[in-house]
Amino acid sequence: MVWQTLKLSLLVVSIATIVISVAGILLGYLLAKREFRGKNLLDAVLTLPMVLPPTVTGYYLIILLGKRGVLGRVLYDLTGWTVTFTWIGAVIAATVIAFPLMVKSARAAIESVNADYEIASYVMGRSEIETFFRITLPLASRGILAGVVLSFARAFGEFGATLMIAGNIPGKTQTMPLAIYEAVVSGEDEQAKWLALILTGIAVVVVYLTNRLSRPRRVD
Amino acid sequence: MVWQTLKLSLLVVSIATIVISVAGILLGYLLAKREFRGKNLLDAVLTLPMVLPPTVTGYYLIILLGKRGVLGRVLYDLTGWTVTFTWIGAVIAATVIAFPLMVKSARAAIESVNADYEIASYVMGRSEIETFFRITLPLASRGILAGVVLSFARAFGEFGATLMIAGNIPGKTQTMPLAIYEAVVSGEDEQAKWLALILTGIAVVVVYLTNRLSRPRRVD
Amino acid sequence: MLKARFKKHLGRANSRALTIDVDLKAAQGITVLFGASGAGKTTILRAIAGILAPDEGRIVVGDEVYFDSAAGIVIPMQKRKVGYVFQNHLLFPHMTAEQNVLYGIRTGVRRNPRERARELLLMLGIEKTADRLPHQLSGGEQQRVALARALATDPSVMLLDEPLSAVDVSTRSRLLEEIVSIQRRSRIPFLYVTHNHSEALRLGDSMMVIEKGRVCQEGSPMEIFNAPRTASIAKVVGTENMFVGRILQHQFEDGTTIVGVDSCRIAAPLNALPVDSRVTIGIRSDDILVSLERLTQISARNVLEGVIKNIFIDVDKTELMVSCGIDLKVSVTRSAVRQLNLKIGSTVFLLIKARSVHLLE
Amino acid sequence: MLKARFKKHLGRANSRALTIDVDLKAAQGITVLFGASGAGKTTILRAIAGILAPDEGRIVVGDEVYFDSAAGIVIPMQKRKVGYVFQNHLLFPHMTAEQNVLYGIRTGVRRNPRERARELLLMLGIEKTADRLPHQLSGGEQQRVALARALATDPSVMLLDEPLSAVDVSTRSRLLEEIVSIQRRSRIPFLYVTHNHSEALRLGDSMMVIEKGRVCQEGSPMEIFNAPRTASIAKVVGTENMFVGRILQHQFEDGTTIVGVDSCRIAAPLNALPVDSRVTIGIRSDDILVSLERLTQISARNVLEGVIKNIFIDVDKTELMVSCGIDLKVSVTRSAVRQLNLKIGSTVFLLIKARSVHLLE
Amino acid sequence: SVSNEILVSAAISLKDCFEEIGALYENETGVKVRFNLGASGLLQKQIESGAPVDVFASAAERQMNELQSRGFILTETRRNFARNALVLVIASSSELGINGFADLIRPEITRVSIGNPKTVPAGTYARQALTNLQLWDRLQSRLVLAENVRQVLDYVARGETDAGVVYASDVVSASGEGIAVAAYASDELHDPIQYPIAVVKETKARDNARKFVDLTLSPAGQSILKKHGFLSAN
Ligand SMILES: Nc1ncnc2c1ncn2[C@@H]1O[C@H](COP(=O)(O)OP(=O)(O)OP(=O)(O)O)[C@@H](O)[C@H]1O
Ligand SMILES: Nc1ncnc2c1ncn2[C@@H]1O[C@H](COP(=O)(O)OP(=O)(O)OP(=O)(O)O)[C@@H](O)[C@H]1O
Ligand SMILES: [Mg+2]
Ligand SMILES: [Mg+2]
Repeated sequence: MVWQTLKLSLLVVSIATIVISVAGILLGYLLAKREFRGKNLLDAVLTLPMVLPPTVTGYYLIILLGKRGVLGRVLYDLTGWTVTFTWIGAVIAATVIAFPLMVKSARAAIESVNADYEIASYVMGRSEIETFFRITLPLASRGILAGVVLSFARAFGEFGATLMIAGNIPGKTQTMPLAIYEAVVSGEDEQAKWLALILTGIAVVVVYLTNRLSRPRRVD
Repeated sequence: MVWQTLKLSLLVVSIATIVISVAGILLGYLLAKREFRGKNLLDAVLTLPMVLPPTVTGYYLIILLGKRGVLGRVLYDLTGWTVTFTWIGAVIAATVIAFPLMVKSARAAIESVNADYEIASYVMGRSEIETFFRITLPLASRGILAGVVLSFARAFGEFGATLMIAGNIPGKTQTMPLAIYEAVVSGEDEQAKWLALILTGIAVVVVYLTNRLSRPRRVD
Repeated sequence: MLKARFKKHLGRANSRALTIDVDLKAAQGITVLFGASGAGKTTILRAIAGILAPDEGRIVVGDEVYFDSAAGIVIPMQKRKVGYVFQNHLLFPHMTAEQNVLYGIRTGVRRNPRERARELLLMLGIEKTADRLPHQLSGGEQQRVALARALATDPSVMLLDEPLSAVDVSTRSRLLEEIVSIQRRSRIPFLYVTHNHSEALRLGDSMMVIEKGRVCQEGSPMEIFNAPRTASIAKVVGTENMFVGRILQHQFEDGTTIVGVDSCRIAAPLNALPVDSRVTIGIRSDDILVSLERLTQISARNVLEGVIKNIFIDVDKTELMVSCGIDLKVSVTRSAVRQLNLKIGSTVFLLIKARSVHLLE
Repeated sequence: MLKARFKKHLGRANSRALTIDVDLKAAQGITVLFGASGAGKTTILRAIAGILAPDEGRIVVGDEVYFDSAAGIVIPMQKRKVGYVFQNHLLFPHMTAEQNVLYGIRTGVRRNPRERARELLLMLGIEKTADRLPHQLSGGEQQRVALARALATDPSVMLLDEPLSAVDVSTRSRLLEEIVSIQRRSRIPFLYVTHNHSEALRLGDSMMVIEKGRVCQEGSPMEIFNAPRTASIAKVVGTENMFVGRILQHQFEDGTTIVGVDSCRIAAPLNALPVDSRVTIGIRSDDILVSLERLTQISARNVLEGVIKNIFIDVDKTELMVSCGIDLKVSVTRSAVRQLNLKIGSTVFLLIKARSVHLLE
Repeated sequence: SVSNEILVSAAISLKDCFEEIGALYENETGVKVRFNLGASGLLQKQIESGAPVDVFASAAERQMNELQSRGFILTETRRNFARNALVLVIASSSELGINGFADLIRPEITRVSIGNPKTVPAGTYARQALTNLQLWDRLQSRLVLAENVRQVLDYVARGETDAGVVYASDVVSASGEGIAVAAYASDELHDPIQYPIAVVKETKARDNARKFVDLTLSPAGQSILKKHGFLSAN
């Protein structure tokens, strides 16, 4: 049971982290480099999922994506499929909740890169995409990696919104944090401790490895 | 009532954000600049409050700080005062939950600063503290400000751990997210919507203003 | 062929730092941009590369229009084929020297880019630094990597902003030859910014002096160094003797104009300025000959008697300060000092051809 | 007084880039560090400033021990009173020019720091840039701000790493005088890194040539430029004529040693090397005199007949390439060219004093 | 707590009626009452950790039993002040024709939500009822466990689940929008749904706390509870 929960948690968090990283870096880049009206407002609005209690965010997600939701209805009418109570719902919830972390971190990291290097790359005839991957991203890597780690941690621990949209179907959509919460509230302290230990253990290992990864190559 | 809740929320989040910022920047600096055994492990462990469900974090906080807690007992024996069910408890909860955001962001931002500038400052006879405030901090300001904004948002929205340690006592320890939670759970949808609107409105304004603040002075 | 004619205001509207207003043509060959610090040389290069958009004007390289404010054309920098050695190098800090150079090689252009990169590093004498990151390189090594990277780009126009300012004389001398030979082979215009006379002379097929954002003199380097048109150009190019005087008389039969500077009468080439106008004249210290006797059978129009007040001994020239009513710097070889037994206090005669006296605007 | 004796290995253990191993003393006055790019000049300054800890050795300034590996003393850079003009400027990008200079002024030292900052900016001719951020400054302006900032620090030792490489000749000339006068007033040791001969000559009370991390020659700049001790020093300091030859005979009565280079016999100062040893000799182009007649009543030990193969005209010197068995570069003034009517193909006699022929190691 | 103020930790489902009873209490005694509302399990944990609570009102007996057995409440003050009934709810727009619990096993029914039996009292009772109806095992794959009753109602009202099991009082308080009661579970199917209340042992306002407990049991208190859909204690 624990194993299944863990497997699901890892699946959900892996996909969510990848989605968040890709989309977050992209959006962070646009916010850092492009000027458009309402840019800072957009940035501010993007942090909302952090401010609202996850349950409330989850509630809004249902309103949007549920079987009778604004988008969910269209999807259901077309395919007969709905995202609620599926592990994909858990991925969506985790993604939405942790996304602001990535966008903010990526934007700040990209804005901190000395633009002269990007200019030098352009002058050498390199496209914006190539410059982004070979110059901007490596030079912003510290901040971006911090964002990835934060998003990972947040997504890994997410359960309020997840619970709402993915439901708690034992063995199907129950993630680790949910299991821990359940154990704590129902007074199964031993179980809770064990689960928490596993969860934090995994998180610590992942974060630790990422940290090592981002350590500057020692040069003198 | 709403006004009081809001006032409390703002008080809690202000203090928490200040504490988080100061302590987080300091710790981020130490992690960035000092070498010591288990540094990256410490960094990893510090992200834990993000991974555990806030309620669980709150539960552990109570075990630590409650009247019968490891630390709380000492405090109680000495002063007859306990942190549970006080607004200070809410500050502690928000601080603990949002702290990792600041530490990670600050560490990454500080590590991204070209150390040559700090060296130049030292060579000019400036102390580490002076160099930190006048060189490192301004040059890392983007990433650090992103961390502050994220921490603010997270602290502002925090309710799981707060509920546990500070309780949900209207007019005393009930913050905005708790009020929203309460309204949602007890089916007061109208009330919930209004509260959510106020909460998000304030968050958007604060984040927006911070964004404007951190905008580079346009120079050509 | 590069044609650039544009205006650009720098600084805030209320406190203009500088207005660039140039019209320059650079043919195939090396065109030197010479000018004091802050004259606007880098800004001109940046506009050509597209890093900075002029307020108005037109920039054409070959038959490609890079910029045309009238036609609304602004080709982005990625599309301009410009090689650029930045004044502050701008080596990518996360790439080794070799990777930096490789990055300069346009994808698909070379069959074996690694070989080309190695070749360039070897040519510039920094092959040993190939695997080092920029912060592990010395200043001169960094500069050479930047040069290699720019040379790697196979551009339509090459912009070099003081590319050899940080290397030693002997390396510089070798690299100057390499730069010339690369230019000759590539047959594209090189714009070369420098503060160094001998670089200008050795490289420059032509030269432009930039002053306060404008091209204020154009010609071959030798021409300009010999005959700077204004006092400030003279200062920039280093004409040592400059005086303000008045036109005393025109000697039409002689083809000379006599200029009075303090108590001295100096013959200059004939000009059309009214008598009594104030003029500035410049005399290069190198154009003055020293003799111990008052020579008369000589073509030099000016023979001034004076006393040596000081002797400056420098590795590549020895300078005398001779007082003859006015103080003149005179450049001589050390052997001449020995042969003529020149000492402080010696009386000497200075011979200056009229043609060596330049009227400056 | 600065005394620095230390070793420092650069690069990874398995692929040493360079080992610095120096023992240098710099008295009050300006000591020039001269050397090819990559010789280790910057690294030496960094070690003195405390940016880099030597592997072993001892560094003392005045009576303060900055570093002593034996005694385990490592004074942190904050506590060393060092003024440093960094080769890459390192202006703080978030501070204006004036703020950068103000930052250099140690707190509490000056009564009116703002005035002092303005004064320095004015002295360096960049007062107008006071309110600009570094990225709004030209390369030369940035360099001058860096210089002003270092001068502002009131240090016990001043380290200047090519502080004038990016400014024009006329500004440089003025600033050299300022630097000298500041040094004279402050009475502290200045270590001045440069690649430029005339800077070295005009500033250097003494000079050290750095080669591969070692001090390979010490003396006054003039001494070293005139008599470089090894071929590689000669190359760095720019001795134009170098030949490999063999000792033919020692003429004890004359005080000369005859060196054979190809078919030429050249008289050099007497030395103790065995006959037939291979030696390298160097002759500065400036030390050769040109005559149209074969002079005999002259002190020069070497009179070589040759033909002018080429004439290079440069702004500050004209060089002849004369073939007389060996090819010699000869420096003459332009007036001499005119007076003697020197042309390619002319036959000339070169006069070289034995003392001007340097045996290089 | 200060002597003229008491703090009542109450299950969040009691919010509305306790606020009314609280107003009454303040009128009668002049003592201020504050509420700390949350899930019963969390409230229990708070009390165990020494939170300064005077009165605890739980939505289920289990939490009270645990506190009692560990000596955190004054046993003699413990009372059951209300009961509740379990109902099967469906969306009022539902066309599945669900009329009773037995209908839940019909193949077209795909999702049924109940409270998480481990954390939500209503869920615990729902499990008992379904088990007794021999439905629990067969419904396993259709169950969606919610974290609170409100969530069950949301699911049902928004059509995410075909039916749900909640308390009768919840349907009243939820302003009933979009919800219809399909069936009541008879009392024998589950343990009595009792709402216990007790004074916390560490209270410093034992008398005032006692008065609050008494008030909930008084006719005035009971009528307020009844108004909100609860059943009387006995
Ligand atoms: N963004 C800017 N805002 C205000 N002034 C500027 C800006 N950029 C350049 N300037 C000013 O314009 C002038 C010309 O700058 P530029 O960099 O073109 O000079 P330069 O000729 O390259 O000088 P140097 O030889 O010192 O590199 C300088 O005085 C500089 O301070
Ligand atoms: N951290 C390092 N790792 C490896 N090699 C290094 C490192 N730092 C410097 N070097 C090498 O040591 C040599 C000396 O460097 P240094 O910067 O002292 O030279 P320099 O004399 O100042 O040269 P320049 O005149 O070009 O500035 C160079 O070849 C450089 O590549
Ligand atoms: Mg420039
Ligand atoms: Mg250097």
